[in-house]
Amino acid sequence: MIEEEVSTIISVIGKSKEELANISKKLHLGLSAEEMSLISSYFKNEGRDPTDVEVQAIAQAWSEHCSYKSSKIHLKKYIFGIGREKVVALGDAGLVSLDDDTAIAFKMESHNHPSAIEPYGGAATGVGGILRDILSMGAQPIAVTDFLYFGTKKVKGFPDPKFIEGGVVAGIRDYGNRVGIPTVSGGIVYSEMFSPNVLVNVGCVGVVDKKKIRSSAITEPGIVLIVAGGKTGRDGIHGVNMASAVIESGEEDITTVQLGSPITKEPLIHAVLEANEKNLLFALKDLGGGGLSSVVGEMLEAGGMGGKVYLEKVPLKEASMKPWEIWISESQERMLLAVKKENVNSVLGIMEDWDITSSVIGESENGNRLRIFYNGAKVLDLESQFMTSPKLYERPSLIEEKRIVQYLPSFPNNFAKLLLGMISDRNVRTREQVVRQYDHTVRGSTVIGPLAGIVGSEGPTDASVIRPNWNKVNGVAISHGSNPFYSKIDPYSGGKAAVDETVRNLISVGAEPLGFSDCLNSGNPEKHKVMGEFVEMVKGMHDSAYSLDIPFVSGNVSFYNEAGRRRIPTFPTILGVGKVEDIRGAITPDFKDPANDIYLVGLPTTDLAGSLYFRRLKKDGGRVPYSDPRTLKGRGWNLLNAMRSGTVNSAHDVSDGGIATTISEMTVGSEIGAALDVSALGLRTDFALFSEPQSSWIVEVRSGREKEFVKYMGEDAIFLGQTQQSALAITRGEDKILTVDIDQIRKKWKRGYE
Amino acid sequence: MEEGIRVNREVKVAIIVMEGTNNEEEAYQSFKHSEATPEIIHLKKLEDRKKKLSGYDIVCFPGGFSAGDYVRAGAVMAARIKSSLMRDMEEFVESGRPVIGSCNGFQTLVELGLVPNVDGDGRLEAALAPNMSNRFEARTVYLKINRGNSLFLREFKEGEVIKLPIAHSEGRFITRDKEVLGKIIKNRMNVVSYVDGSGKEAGYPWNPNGSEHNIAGIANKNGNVLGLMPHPERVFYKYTESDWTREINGTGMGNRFFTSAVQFVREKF
Amino acid sequence: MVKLRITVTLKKTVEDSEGDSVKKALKLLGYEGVKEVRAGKIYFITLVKGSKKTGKEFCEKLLANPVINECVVDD
Amino acid sequence: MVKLRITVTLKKTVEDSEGDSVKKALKLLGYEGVKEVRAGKIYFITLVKGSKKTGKEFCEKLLANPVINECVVDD
Ligand SMILES: Nc1ncnc2c1ncn2[C@@H]1O[C@H](COP(=O)(O)OP(=O)(O)O)[C@@H](O)[C@H]1O
Ligand SMILES: [Mg+2]
Repeated sequence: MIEEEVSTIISVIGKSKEELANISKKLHLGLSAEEMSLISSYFKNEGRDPTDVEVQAIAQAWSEHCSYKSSKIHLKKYIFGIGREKVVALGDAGLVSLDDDTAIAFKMESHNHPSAIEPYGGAATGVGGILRDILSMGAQPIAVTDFLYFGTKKVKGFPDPKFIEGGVVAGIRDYGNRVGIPTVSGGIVYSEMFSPNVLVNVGCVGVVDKKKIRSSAITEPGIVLIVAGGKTGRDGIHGVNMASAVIESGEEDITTVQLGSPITKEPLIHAVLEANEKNLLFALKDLGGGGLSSVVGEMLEAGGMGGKVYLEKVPLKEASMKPWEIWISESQERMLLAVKKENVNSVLGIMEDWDITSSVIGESENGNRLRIFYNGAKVLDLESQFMTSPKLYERPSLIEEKRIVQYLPSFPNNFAKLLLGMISDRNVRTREQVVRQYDHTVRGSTVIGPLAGIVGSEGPTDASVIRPNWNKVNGVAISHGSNPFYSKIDPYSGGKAAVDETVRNLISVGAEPLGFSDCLNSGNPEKHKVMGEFVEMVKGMHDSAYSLDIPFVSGNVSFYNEAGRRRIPTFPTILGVGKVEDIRGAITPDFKDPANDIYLVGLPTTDLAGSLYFRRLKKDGGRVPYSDPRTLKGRGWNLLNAMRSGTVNSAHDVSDGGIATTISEMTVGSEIGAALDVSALGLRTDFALFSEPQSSWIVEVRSGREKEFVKYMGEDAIFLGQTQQSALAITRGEDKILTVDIDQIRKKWKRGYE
Repeated sequence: MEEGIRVNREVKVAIIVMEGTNNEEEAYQSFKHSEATPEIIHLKKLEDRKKKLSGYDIVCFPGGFSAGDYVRAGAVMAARIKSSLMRDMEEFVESGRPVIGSCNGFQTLVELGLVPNVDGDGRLEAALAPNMSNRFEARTVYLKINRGNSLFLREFKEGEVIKLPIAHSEGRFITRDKEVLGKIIKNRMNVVSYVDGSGKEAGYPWNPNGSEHNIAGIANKNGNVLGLMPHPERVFYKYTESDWTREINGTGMGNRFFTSAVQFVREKF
Repeated sequence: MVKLRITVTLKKTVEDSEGDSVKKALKLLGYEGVKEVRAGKIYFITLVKGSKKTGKEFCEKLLANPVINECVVDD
Repeated sequence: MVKLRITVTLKKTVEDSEGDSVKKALKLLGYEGVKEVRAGKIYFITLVKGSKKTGKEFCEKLLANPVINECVVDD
């Protein structure tokens, strides 16, 4: 039976709720008294008390981070079922189809809590972790993405936001650049709402030959388990428990801090892909939250197997580690490979060739029990099913009815000044200080990166496009959508707006949207209001994605972003991927030639709540812009067809700051301005120019193709004017609204850079 | 865009990697699409004598962050080569066959003393220091081609201005002394220089790292070794140049570096 | 004129990939007896006036992150 | 057991962009009296056996490029 020398027996049988809660606290398990009671009665049935290895393992598996216990019911109801016929496979990352042979694997994940404590390491290991998720599917990573939310004011007891921003960006830069995967897309939002709760949402996209897709399920006995990559250390113990609780202050438990080692990961990617290419891997999974404990349990459970593991065979950083520490350590850069006996030597040989540490640690067995040994002593003996199925919660939720109060700003008297202010706004102006620190051309496949236009004066793009195969002409488009400002006012509409923006961005480059991944950021789910916001958000995401028939194939939930008694709004970051049939037809926003027609595809709105215009006026009022997925689908796919037929020169979707900033951004990467008359838009001029209508684009039409374009778009295209040399001039019939030089626009947009 | 047909003689390319080298994929594809036969070789295999450089026609040091660039970009890679296979490397260079290093590969060649090597004694004559901006710089730069006798630049016109991407944090080319710089210029070894859009020498960001004399790339005297900070292997096709949507016709700028070298081998060896 | 030397290293509990990579390289260069390498940054700062205390402030405000770093000021 | 401290800095003749940017950052934090900042790397190396001479070899073979660096070994 269980021997005591190597592991401690934790006495739980017959203990009161209070005593159980204390045990949870003392051992940093993060479990409720109720959950501890479940453990207690399980072991009562087994006729013995558990070891420390066992309770620690269960605590890992049952953490919010690993089990999604507060969100799963809602995700199942609203998110998981959509567009199923378009999903190629699901796992650590989700897959959609690029062409007959190739699938796209992608996923987004948050690394909010670690980054709040140690921005550099937190962000770096976030990138490391998301890369492993893609690798777990057998896919070659082709792009990294990062969506960042920074605070704007210092909160006592927490680091300065500037320090956090510097650390986060450096962490992503140093990790992404060193592993050699281009960081090509993302976003940055600055708002007081994120002081001190900085959010770091990272994504990764990969491609895989459909015949080489691997699952993580071990479905046969006698499959050998190999741990490969970094060694196992004390770093990162209890990370998942931390991500499942509110941070009390800026300084936290040191054992959870990790910096990551990209040069361990870089060859590991090659080696794992080589082994997969040679069909040597039966299954694989990355070691993330919960370490070996979660991964071994989940792989066996998924295939209906039991198994055994010998902990002394795990390569360690520190010899003195206790068995429970080895079992739950979250050390970075590790993969678990499940390999048929006859292939073990070949796999170990490939690891050796790439100078990577690897070791056989156990194997699968018939039955449903997982047994762990340490130097001959059994330290864990559990049904894997018990570990991997925690109690799910349908936490009470409260949906607040908000009264809509209208607000009508006084009519602006200087439109030029207003526009230039918006262009240089922190949330609009160039992100070059960040994106130019990220290598976005490595791998030599970046067709459209974060910046495009004349060399030396590039402007922003909407989505990036990667050509994954040099022998084909198709490409993968990658973009994001997120609007915490809308979400804060109305989580339902914010959820829809995020989907709308993601789709808009993909269509802007000429890509057909294929699938979404999401990072759901929120506060403490035990609060009824927070849970209410959460439910509203996923409903909004559902309603849009369902109408569009586009699946969410992966994602992650981050609750408890409530440090410093301040909480973030509940909102999603969405990562979208799309397909560009022929990269030679991909489209960028920079205006291409003078004297071309410019159209608005869409309609301005009178809903201005949460818009940049109102935010700059420090006003709130009315509703947030309304996104109708059917309109999006109709207009968007018509525009896509117009693009594919070659009628479009340039396109940019309308987002922060409305039509006026959108057009301004199109001048940045070119030497070309525009002369526009906005009378056709109706509405007050400020609403026409600065409202943020959903499902809308500004399009420069190719000369000679105007009629065709209009035929594709029908009434959805409103003629605004033409491109011209050097200045942006806007009139309303006879009235001059503004004239600004495009050099001045570029200067404002570049504010703070160079 | 189809893979090319193999003509005449097989041209074997050794692409040398270690942990952290990460531009080998685009280097591999660029050579492959130039009708050569590239092979990615881990430095360990050369150290262990499981592979020998003499079996190859071209040696390529790709970019990346070998050993994480932790000590100094390219330093660990160079130190390992020096301690175990410098003789082989020198013989390869002396044989006149092409050697190219871009970015981290350039840093490695400089640390090996293979470029500029104006005195021919292998003493270190140059270094690539941290960028003057003190940050990683990813951007497209304009470059002027001063062909000299570089075998990699045979397909360019003298004085031609081209565009290539850069992505590095240690690219500031510095020579040991004025004398070395003087000899580089006199021997026309500074074959690639940073310029602005009109082809004139200019400061940051046109010269993205503060290199002496705007030097972006340098050849050895003999012209068979080329080290450069920009990345020709990333723009083998037009469609990965950053401004291709404004200027759709033509072939990728990087293409010509590779075809030059592969053709050279076919003609001379 | 005050001259300060500020040394920033990773805490012992934090893994040092740079140090590890130097150690590996030295071993490959034939130095078998290298037991440990820890890497860090050093700043030589000249102040018109100030003291060790000023240096401590530099650590806190800019040069080090207390969660992972140790910062030593010498004058 | 031998403990070495190896300090690698840029030569005085080479512009130190990192040092300059630290100086700039300190000024932005309000420290007007910062005259100069030079940045460098420091390695703490533990050897089973060896001497300062071994450290000098590390400098030559790996840690410094004589064109731009100075390398000082202390024990
Ligand atoms: N943190 C970041 N990392 C990588 N790319 C980024 C980041 N922030 C912005 N980008 C990229 O820069 C471009 C412009 O960004 P932005 O102006 O925020 O776009 P949009 O308004 O369409 O959301 C986009 O291609 C975006 O993906
Ligand atoms: Mg956009």
